Amino acid sequence: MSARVAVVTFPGSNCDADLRHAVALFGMDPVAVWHKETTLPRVDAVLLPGGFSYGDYLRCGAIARFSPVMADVVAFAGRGGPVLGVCNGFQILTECGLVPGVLLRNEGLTFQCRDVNLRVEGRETPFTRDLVGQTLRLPIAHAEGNWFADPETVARVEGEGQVCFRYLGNPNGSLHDIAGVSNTRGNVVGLMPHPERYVEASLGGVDGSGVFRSLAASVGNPPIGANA
Amino acid sequence: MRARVYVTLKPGVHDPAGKAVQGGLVSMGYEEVRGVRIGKFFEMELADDAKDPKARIEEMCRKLLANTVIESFRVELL
Amino acid sequence: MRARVYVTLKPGVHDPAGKAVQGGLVSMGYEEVRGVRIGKFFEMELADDAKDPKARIEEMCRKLLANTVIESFRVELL
Amino acid sequence: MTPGTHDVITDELVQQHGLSPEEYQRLLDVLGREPTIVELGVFSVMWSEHCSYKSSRIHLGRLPTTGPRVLIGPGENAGVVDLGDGYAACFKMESHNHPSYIEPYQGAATGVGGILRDVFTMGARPMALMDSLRFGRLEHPKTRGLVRGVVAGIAGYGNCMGIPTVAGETRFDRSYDGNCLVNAFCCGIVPSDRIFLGTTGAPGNKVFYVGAGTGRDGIHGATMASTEFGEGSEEKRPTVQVGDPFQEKLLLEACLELMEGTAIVGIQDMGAAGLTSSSVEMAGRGGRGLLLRLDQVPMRETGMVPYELLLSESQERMLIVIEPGREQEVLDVFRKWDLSVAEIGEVTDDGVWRCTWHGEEVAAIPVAVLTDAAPKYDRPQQAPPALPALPELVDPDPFGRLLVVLADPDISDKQWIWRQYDHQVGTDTVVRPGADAALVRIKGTAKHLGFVCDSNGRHVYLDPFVGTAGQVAECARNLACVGATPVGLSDCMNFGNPQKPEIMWQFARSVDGMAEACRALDVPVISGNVSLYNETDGVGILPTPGLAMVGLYEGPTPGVRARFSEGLEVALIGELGRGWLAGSVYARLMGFDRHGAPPPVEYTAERALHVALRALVAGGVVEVAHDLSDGGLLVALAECTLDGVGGRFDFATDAGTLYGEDHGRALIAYRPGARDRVSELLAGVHSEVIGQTGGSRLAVGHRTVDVADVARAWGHSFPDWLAGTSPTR
Ligand SMILES: Nc1ncnc2c1ncn2[C@@H]1O[C@H](COP(=O)(O)OP(=O)(O)O)[C@@H](O)[C@H]1O
Ligand SMILES: [Mg+2]
Repeated sequence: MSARVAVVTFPGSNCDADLRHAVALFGMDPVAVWHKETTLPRVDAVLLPGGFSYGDYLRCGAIARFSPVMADVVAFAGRGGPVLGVCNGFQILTECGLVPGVLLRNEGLTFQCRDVNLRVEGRETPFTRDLVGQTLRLPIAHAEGNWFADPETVARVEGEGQVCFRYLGNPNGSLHDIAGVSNTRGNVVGLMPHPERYVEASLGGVDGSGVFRSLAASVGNPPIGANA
Repeated sequence: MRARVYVTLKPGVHDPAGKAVQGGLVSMGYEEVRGVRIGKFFEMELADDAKDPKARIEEMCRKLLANTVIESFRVELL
Repeated sequence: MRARVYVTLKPGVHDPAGKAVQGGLVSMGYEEVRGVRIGKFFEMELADDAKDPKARIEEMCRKLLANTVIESFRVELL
Repeated sequence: MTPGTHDVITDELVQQHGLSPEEYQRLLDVLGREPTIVELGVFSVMWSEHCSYKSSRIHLGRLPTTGPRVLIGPGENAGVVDLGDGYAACFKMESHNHPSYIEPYQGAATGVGGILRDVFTMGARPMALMDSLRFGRLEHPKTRGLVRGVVAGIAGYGNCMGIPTVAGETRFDRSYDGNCLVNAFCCGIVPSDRIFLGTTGAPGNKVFYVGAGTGRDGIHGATMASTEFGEGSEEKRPTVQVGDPFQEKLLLEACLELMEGTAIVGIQDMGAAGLTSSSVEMAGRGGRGLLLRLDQVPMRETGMVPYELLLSESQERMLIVIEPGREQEVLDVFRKWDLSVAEIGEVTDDGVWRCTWHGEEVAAIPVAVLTDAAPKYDRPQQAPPALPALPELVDPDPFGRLLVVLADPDISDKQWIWRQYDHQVGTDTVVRPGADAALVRIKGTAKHLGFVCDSNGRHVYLDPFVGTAGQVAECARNLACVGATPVGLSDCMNFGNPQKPEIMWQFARSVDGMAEACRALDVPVISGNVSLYNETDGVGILPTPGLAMVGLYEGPTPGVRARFSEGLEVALIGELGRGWLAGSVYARLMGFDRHGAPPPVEYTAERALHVALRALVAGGVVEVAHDLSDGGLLVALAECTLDGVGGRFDFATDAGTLYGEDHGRALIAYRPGARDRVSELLAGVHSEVIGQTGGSRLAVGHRTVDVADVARAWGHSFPDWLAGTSPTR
């Protein structure tokens, strides 16, 4: 039985199909969840995709956070369920307070679509098992990825090992080069780069694979050698 | 010396952001919200001996701070 | 009924856009500009029979219009 | 009675509506009575150059528009070509020049929005965008702001929609100082048996309006003098169209969802001239009449009147015709996506396009009068005086000029632009911006589509026929560099004032050149757009036919690149020493950019080159393929060194050999062990080995340059120029 992984579609999500595609490549069952659902179906993990939920006109992720399904996502996270937010999904997670910090406009003020190098560090999470210590090359595509928090929060996040991904070469002005953080428990992770874009060699890289393999292993999915 | 500059969309110019926020508020249960329009404002810190600040700031608005094709502005010296 | 909401970045929160605007102004010859911070403001149209508007709008601010981690707000009923 | 609907039509009003006295007389003749002011507004847009193609139509007829793959040619919202196995590609390119000059961000953004709608109206899910941009001189005070605004606008819309912008082109010339060009292209994939058309079906069918509400956006300024406007003056000022990509994303998803069912009879986006042209076009294609109850149209502003509703260019709207009884399906889907949806009329059997306003008729015009009876002109043409020949160029050190040529804004790195575009969303982009052509796979198949857009206004100016033919060849060559075979072309004809015989001559010759090259290279023209009157103060732009070509590649993802790695042998396919400098970047830098004739196209050699390149790429025989175009051989070689690997080459270092822009040429590089396969596949094609890759210098004969300097010259000039002042948004 393969694991069931929810990918939530908000109005304006546009990496939802990409995430489902990647989830399926690693042998898990992607389950499309519409934001107006009030309860999540029975799933083993929840992924919040990239995109521009509600146009991202106010603050990225600000309105999506109030989507009906989010209450149950928060509850799922509270029970220790694995939740990953990528790009806009990360922004939504910060707006809900599931992970610390906020994402400000990029220092250079423009949208940046390009590869970055990252170091995986911090505590183990369901998405970074076996990756800690590795360097990954992943694409970013955002205008608001400049992670910020007050000094106490930054100190706590660093102290608790909540920084999961750190840029080697900061593309957006993010404090402490932070590209991704987890909650204190480690089951909720948000990151700006797009692991789902680099899971097939023909698209430019496979360094995103580890994130999906980790997830599969964490939710007890039978191992599968997807396209490495 | 300090100044505030308010930049708003001219009437009739479509404001997708305002509309999205209004929709969000209504769906959160704030049904009394009939319309929202979003503007920007700039808080400026000027050199104490800045000359003719009002006129200079208006010039800055026309040149950079506002897009006068679709936006209007208002300058307030504090 | 109408209201205005002003949302500003809290002191100490970095404002890349404000900094860029300041830099731009200085390079355009407006050397008197020592600092710029950019905020948002919302012009809201409310139903005439809206109840307890001030408190309701403050609630909207805390929930949606401002991110209180980095922003503060001020509500003005017109 | 609606105030103002029965105004007297004065000469002035007619003129303000852009109709000549002769055209107005024609209107009176075909209508058989005076129009109301509302009707005059409708005629003004339907008979406009933009909607009626009155100056260009007779010429466009000469383009080849059919072929074994063509499912839908020009005439619909976008053309469609068959890709086999049930897949089809639907694409089109369109201009948004004037709005982008007035308000660069919104103008460019809504240009992208418009072209996306043209494609998903047909039932296709958009899979790639391209942008072809023209700006004035760098030193012109408006240029920097226009570049910033236009690029941000394209990014703002395309990124939010989640459609990758995979290629484009950006060029500069003084003729665009007062007239930038913004041409946007979109391609989508549609099941070949599920293509939707803008038609009406039978009388009694229902007309639905879906998407965003209508506001006063983009109503033509001149028509504001109409007395129909009763309210405060501030209220009636014409406004810029503001794009809402979020609404459009919802509209896209909702339309595609409804298209999965069988409710839709016809669907048409509202583009230029909004509700008017969309409804008239549908009625025209369906051979029916239409009744629109304008008071039912969802409105975004208060106090709107029929005239405004009909002429508004508010974005993100569609018209849908369904059979009676299917209303609920439409309502359900659009409400699910939180979009406006309203039944606003029905299909009729009398061939008349009617509008009512709270029960009263405010317009009733036979559809044929608006469409077929629109004026068509065979405007006078006159060849301009011959241009001076290119004089002998005196340059003691052509090789030493390389870094200057590389820093030229037409040649230098445009990463600053395409990094602002999400070019990977959708996880199908196999070859990204920065290569000769982009390549995007179709998931679940071995099919890949190649995308390129190219135009060279200078060549076209020197000789519209040859220049345009050359562009067609270059597009096809660029596609061949990624292994793709052309399946169709979309064009966007940006020209000056067609009432000037010389401009009309340029236009006609350009069409003929395109037609000849498309026939010779087997590329049907399946869609396009004409943008005339690109003039400021009587000075026209360089004639700029923007071409966007799509190619198909089937097979495992090709590993070809346009950058050298160590230890490769490099060959030039095509002739080495022709040295065609007229029209080249080099000649322009030497001060002669309006001199001589552009390089000719030799179709037989060109075709053979493309066939060979495709075989070399598809067979995985070459590691590098890069075509020669702007800047010629030396620039092409320099571009191949940008990853830091140089090479030693041996050929003459005269200006013509280094920088000549002859067509029909490309560079390839391969492992020496592949030499035999290469020669096999190049049988019958002229080629010669010109050197080997390796090291950190680019050497030609005994002249050398450090590849780091090459990269710096090429990479820094554009961002450095943009860093001049700070942006507002
Ligand atoms: N406005 C743009 N948008 C996207 N990509 C662009 C743009 N301008 C240039 N590019 C990319 O930069 C590369 C070089 O462009 P260009 O000089 O026109 O190529 P070529 O010389 O092959 O015609 C191409 O890959 C092109 O797609
Ligand atoms: Mg090329």
